[in-house]
Amino acid sequence: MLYLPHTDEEIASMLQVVGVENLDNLFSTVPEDCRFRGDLELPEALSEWELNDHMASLSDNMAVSPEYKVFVGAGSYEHFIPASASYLLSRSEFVTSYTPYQPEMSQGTLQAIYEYQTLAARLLGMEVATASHYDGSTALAEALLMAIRISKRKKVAVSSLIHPLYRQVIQTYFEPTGYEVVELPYLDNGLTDVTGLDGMDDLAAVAIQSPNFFGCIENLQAIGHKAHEKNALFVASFTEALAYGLLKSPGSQGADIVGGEGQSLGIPRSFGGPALGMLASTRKHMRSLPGRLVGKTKDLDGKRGFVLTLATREQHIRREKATSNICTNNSLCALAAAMYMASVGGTGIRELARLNHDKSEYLKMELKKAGFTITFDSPTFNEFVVEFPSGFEATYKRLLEKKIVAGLSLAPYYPELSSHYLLCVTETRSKDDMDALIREVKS
Amino acid sequence: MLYLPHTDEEIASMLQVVGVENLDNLFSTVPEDCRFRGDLELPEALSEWELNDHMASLSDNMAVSPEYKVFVGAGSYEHFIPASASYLLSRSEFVTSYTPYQPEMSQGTLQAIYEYQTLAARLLGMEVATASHYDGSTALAEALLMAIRISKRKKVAVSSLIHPLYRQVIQTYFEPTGYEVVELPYLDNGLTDVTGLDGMDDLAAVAIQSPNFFGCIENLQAIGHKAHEKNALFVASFTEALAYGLLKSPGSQGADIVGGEGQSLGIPRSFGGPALGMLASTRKHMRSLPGRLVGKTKDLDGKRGFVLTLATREQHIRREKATSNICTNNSLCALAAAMYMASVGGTGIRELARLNHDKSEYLKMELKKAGFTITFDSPTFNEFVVEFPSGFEATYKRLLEKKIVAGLSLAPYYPELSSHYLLCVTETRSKDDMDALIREVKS
Amino acid sequence: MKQSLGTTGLILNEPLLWEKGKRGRYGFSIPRRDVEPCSLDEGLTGEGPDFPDLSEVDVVRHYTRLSQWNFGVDTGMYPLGSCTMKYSPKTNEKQASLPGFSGAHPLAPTGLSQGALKMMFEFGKYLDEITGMDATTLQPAAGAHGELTGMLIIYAFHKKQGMQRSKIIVPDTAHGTNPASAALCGYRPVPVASNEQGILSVEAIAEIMDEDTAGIMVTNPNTLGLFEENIQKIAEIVHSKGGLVYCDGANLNAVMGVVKMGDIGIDVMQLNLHKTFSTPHGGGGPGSGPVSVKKHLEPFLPVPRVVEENGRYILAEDYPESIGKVSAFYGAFGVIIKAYSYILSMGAENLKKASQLAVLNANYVKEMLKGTLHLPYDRPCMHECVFSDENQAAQKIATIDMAKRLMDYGFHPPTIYFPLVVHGAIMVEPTETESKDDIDQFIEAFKAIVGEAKEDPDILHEAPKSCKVTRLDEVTAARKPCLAG
Amino acid sequence: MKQSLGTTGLILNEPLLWEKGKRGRYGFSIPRRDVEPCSLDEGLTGEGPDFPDLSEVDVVRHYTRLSQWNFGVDTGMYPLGSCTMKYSPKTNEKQASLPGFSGAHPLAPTGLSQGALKMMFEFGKYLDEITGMDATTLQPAAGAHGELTGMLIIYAFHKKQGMQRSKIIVPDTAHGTNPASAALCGYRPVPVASNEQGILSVEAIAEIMDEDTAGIMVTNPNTLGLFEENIQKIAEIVHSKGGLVYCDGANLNAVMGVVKMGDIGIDVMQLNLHKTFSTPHGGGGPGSGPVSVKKHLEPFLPVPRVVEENGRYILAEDYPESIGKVSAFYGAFGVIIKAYSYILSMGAENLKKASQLAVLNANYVKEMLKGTLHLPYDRPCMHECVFSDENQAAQKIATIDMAKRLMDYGFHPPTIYFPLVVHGAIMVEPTETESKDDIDQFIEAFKAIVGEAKEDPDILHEAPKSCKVTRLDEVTAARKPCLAG
Ligand SMILES: Cc1ncc(COP(=O)(O)O)c(C=O)c1O
Ligand SMILES: Cc1ncc(COP(=O)(O)O)c(C=O)c1O
Repeated sequence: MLYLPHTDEEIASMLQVVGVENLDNLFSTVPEDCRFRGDLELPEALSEWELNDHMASLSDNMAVSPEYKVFVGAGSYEHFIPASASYLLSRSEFVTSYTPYQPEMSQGTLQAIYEYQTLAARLLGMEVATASHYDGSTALAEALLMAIRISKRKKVAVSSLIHPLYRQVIQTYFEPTGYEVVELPYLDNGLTDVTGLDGMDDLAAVAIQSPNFFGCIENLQAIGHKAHEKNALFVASFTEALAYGLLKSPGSQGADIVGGEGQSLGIPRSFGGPALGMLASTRKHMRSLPGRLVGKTKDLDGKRGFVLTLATREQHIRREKATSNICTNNSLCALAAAMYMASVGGTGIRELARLNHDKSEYLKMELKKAGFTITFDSPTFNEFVVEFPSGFEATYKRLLEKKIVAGLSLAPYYPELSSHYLLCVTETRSKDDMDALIREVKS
Repeated sequence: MLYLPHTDEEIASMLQVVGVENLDNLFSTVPEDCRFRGDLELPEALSEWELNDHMASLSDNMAVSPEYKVFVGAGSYEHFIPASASYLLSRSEFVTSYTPYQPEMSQGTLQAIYEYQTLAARLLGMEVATASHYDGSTALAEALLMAIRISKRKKVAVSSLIHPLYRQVIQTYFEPTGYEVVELPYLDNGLTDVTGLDGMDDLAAVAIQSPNFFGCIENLQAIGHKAHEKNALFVASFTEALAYGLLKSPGSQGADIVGGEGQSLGIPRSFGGPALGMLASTRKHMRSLPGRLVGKTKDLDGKRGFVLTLATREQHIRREKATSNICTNNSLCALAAAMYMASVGGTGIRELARLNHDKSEYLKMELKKAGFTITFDSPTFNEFVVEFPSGFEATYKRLLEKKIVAGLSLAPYYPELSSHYLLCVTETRSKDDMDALIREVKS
Repeated sequence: MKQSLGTTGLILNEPLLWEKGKRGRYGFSIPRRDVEPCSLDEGLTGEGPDFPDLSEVDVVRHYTRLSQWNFGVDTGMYPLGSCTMKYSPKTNEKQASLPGFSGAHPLAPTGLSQGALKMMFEFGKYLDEITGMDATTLQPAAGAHGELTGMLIIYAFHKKQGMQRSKIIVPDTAHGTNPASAALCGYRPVPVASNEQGILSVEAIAEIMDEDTAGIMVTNPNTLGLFEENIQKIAEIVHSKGGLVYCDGANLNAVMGVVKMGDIGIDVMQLNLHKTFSTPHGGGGPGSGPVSVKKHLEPFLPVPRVVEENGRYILAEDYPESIGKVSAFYGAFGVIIKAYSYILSMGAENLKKASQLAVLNANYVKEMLKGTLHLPYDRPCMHECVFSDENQAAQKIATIDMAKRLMDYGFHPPTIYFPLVVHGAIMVEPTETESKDDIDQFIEAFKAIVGEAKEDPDILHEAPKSCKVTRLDEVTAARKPCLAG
Repeated sequence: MKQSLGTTGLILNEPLLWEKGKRGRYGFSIPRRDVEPCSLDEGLTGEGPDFPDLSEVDVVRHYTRLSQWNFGVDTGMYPLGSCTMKYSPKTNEKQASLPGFSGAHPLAPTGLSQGALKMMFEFGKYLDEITGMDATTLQPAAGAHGELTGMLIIYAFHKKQGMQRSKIIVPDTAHGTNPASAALCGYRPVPVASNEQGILSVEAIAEIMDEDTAGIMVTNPNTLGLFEENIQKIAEIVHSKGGLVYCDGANLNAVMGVVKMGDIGIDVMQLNLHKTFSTPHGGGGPGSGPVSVKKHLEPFLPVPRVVEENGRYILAEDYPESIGKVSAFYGAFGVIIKAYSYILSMGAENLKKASQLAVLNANYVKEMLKGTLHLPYDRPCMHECVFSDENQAAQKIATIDMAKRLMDYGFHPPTIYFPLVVHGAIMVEPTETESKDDIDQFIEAFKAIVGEAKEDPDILHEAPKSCKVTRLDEVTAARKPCLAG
């Protein structure tokens, strides 16, 4: 067996040192009635080559881009990933190390994550970003819990245009806590209706996603003002990190905490995970942040180096009083994002974001021309909602046969929008792809 | 442009240092009538993403294993390559370095190639192996030239069962030299007929491939004796290096020089190249070897280290008097082979070679049972010749449509064997594949 | 002793990303623009982030150099206790990057994703079988996330029983994530001390278990590397008071095919795929922390669940008692592929053998080093063993000094100062993928270091000497945090 | 000066493969046996090779550790003159490993290999265009192999003319492969000295060119980094005597889109794809050395040739005057894919810009270092410049000392002691993929070293100090060769 290096002789000599007769006897401290004496019922071991065949057959049983033209975003975006980043990310010094508890032999990870934190903070316009969280939904849930800890209040107002699945996660996290979540409705223009805030008191936080689930760009600054007037923390969220290549950053609009998803930054969709929870705050709140943080320091010789820091917030020191239970986070995804941000650069991310915007505008315009209604008229980034005629399900299926996935039906998430679809266009969709979509939905 | 890091400002400041006005003026020493003043007519530059599409479409326009069941070897063999070896081979410290002229910062390549030389020598039963040559054909051609240099004779006897394409390369290399190549015919049993040697004089070398092009295992020892009786050097060749996991090595059978192809050792077929020319000799002849050699030595502190050595044989020192003109060789292919040999190990290579043999025997037996004639009755390793009925071309085409490549027609190489096919079965062909082949050729 | 494994060689300094680059360089191929530019309200657009502009070669060199300052399992032995730093087979990386997997959109119609759903369905079944539990969710993204999921399930269970409870028992040897996860769920962790044998006594549990206690979180084998021998009795007590038994399964690597947690009284547990099932640790994740439950807790599992219907796989949402969702989508799918590949490569027999060899390796280290280092619990251990620095106290050498010195010898240090019940703990988990040769080298190195502690303690105090940096000032880092450049 | 690029860090010692392992370990997954064992004549079977048995983790660590003792372009600047160590784009590696390419059998029916054949066909056309030649063979496996192929073509040409010639002119600045390739073809290389400007004078050629001389091998730009300004006149002379002009195109990186060799009198030339066209150097290959010829030499090109027929591609063998074959199959196909990808990524404009920037970089280095180092030919250079150690003679510092010391500063040394016409040559070829920042660091390092030469020459004599090994004893290595373990 490739992964078990012991030869029979080695086992024998080691058993002798240990002083037991055979491998089974190593488990003498396991009471007999705790022992499982059968054989696990698992498929017979495959050779590497059988595994290749088996996995290829599973993978071939998937219908994915580029063969399929998938016009779905909704929290998982198709963006190009440079071959250079994929190669670098495969280097086993990064892949096979663990949390850098021993900084002297982990400076590679540590500097890289410090750089990630910095670029993430710059992207979001914040002062401090954590090393990573599981995904956008848990980052946002933790952001809200953080706001509750800081404000010592127990109620949060959450836009109904935050990704519905994120709201479900928040719900799950909040269920046993006794904290309250109030949902803010949305307006006809596809933006959050924050007028209700006026009547709410004791809010720990107001949470808004921008671009929101409908792809519309929220007026963060105005909402931030409103939140601050209520002495609530302003929590911004996002699912499409690339948008900030073009849009004003949440930090510049007054966000106190930002929690969202970084998958767009060089991480493959991979059926939704692993992803990258991004969490950032102002420096003022840094000691309330959940999750790992890398800080800059010096070694005994005065040389620059990096370490995990502010550990007194964390579970391994503070146990039940920690700011979070997180331990293993999504470090390699953060590294992927850092490599991506380093590769696109300031100039590139702007061009790329513009291209996303312009392409999705093209589709929006063509759909309009073709007679479809764009549900909300607020400006969008690379996603928008369109209303298709009733009975569109059949067309949708026909399109699937033509290998086009014509967006995501909003019915399961917003029953009132039952014939509305959320469409996404990134740089990976060509004009030809869009023209084909238009042709097909028209026919 | 990703690969051109210069910004316009940098170009300007550098031009100033150099003292020329613009990039064009850098070429002031190129006479005007040597200048090309047009634009190269090449396709418009592709983005990385367009390149991906373009290359994928070319690659998709290939019919290859595992979709196709290819029963062709003939100098290019399908063997499994562990994912671990592919990963290790991609590490850029190996990939992006060059010939280790500066040993202190190239110990990785140097130790690895020293290990390759050692494992190659052990595989072939020789004392010394070179760092690599281009492919089996050039290794063999160089082996023959080496024999000519050593013996100071001008004629070599070459088995007609040496790979026909190798013999063409030898022919090409020998054409301007005035050296003579005599071909030894073959016997009904698929082995080389060496009786003609008795009448030949002044032979520099006798060259035999085993397993030969028909897959038959030659009696190297007997031929070696005969060669030595004639005071000729005995040169052994091979196209299927894996055979020596099971068969007696050429060295153990008296070979003085061995030149052949190492592609089977973990190198993808890749349409025939890059490949791995393996060349080995007795220690006695080591200073006559063409090509790079790595040797063990010590550093100033007595620590073990490795260097390129015996450079006085080489073109960069000896110029026209060198033992070869080779400079860049196929180092990364040698590294791949070393990784492969290290991975399969002594125990594994034997099992694997046996499996190749046994599988091809299975197909041979089943073909016999199905009424086909196995042309030669000498023992074979993983290739053999079968006679198909005349008119088999149509069946062959039908099989292609079923994604089966039923061997290689010998007609272009041995016109007298026009309805005979060379079939190869490695560990990558399953019993099911073979049963399907039998079913189809029968029907 | 033979030549030390650790030595020094040329590596390159490398500035921070933004200390490099020039405005206008490209490290990313901008896709061709095939649509007209289209303006966006100026009020919405910002400056764009202040990222440096680098070329592809800048980026490649940056990370190539950084990687060389790191040490991974592929570099050498990494006996970090409680972390199961086993070798991650390379074929698993290959499988995870298959285009059908890496390119899959989570919200595509399920008809387009049958391969992924089948894989997840089968993988859940495999985990059921290995744990002896009845159903598994793959949604939790790491061990601690699994713990939280487990706590939420326990909470939902008690809620359904009609009475919520306020406490949960957590042994003093527990990993920090256990009390933290319990607290996230509003439970007050009640500590319980392990006995002089390093395990939980039935009496201690009997004493504190009551009807306001939701249950117990046991790590089994525990973080001292010892099997909780009284687990069945403890489970009985907990169950008799209406509580549930949660098992932190992070240490499952010791007992695959040897103990089925479902058979010994466990109601709910998490597995750490990045430990037991060989997925790489990625410098601190991504991991994956599936949660397996017994039948009575199945209704509470997160949604959606993968269900088979006539040979097709669907994502079923209709579980009214479900706790809801703990991840936006279905968990760390890309990690799960690797664990799935691992199980298929190993099969039942090799999984069991892996556990046996993991335990053999740990006991071997324990026996070979127990004269050299103080061994607080001198009993047969499971997959790891815990020493302390007590023997070195006289030389004023602490665990940290030996740990740092191990680096110079070419080893990643063990986990140190955990579990908290052992003062100056040195927790060694070799894992089964270390050969006897490698372990012998480690033992030799440790003995040499203990020798140095006596003869030349300053070598240890000043260690490491071989790394790119010497010991780092963690105190200032925390006092005056600089978290971004 | 700022912090030096070079420093030291932890790396691991690693024994030779056969000093590791244990009989019975597996590092390879033995495929399932689905047929019966079948015996083979005992007289034919041997013992099997004496390879060590290693596990996958053994193998992975072995090569991971070894890799860390190496320095590549991805690590840092590698200004090895005459070798064009430019950055190799990562996308090219990806393309070459596409399954349709890596899994292609060379002797499969051509109908199954249209993608590969199309690629080769187009690539040949691109090279024709870049060189200004009429036809190209991709068969030669490296530059020297291309030279040999070119010599064979020249031989075949003269043979067809009815009269073979015995000599060929080879300038003293030529790479060693040139005379060696000529000699393999039976030609006697006739050396000719370059003039005081470092290039060939018309007179020198006129003097020696005669009708027993097959032609001339010119490297252009030559190995001093200088353009052979008289090339057209020289070609005229050679042609007038019935000779042919061979161009060693290894230095084409200087003149893409600037000079077409086919326009300036060249009859036949080789290109080094692993230099000009960015394919990685692989620690010494594989390379690829296509040969391009003018119309009159096309009949002699190796077979088979890829030919288009009604949109299908075939392998045509029917060229009776062909020299035959120089490789078993079609050359280094896997390397060619990378060069093809590179050309497609660059396009005409960027290829020309690459040459311009390569020349700019070299001239910049020349200007910046010429006060520091002696510059034998103080003229505008092409893609590389050649210094010598003359200025350091007083301090008894030789080229090798400065080269070794560069390692400590984190740079691969330039090519040294070549070309032979410059005593103590230091041949710097930065290539266009080095940014000004990187080059400035290199210049600074060189200046610092020249400073050290004056102040503390021993630092240089003892260099390198940062690498895994200090200077190696090459003399003993050659005297008592130990070539296998
Ligand atoms: C015993 C134990 N429990 C739980 C955890 C937490 O797992 P994770 O880091 O995946 O969240 C760990 C991780 O180190 C552990 O060792
Ligand atoms: C000028 C010149 N010609 C020819 C060659 C030989 O090319 P190769 O090493 O690919 O055989 C080289 C290689 O260094 C070279 O620099």
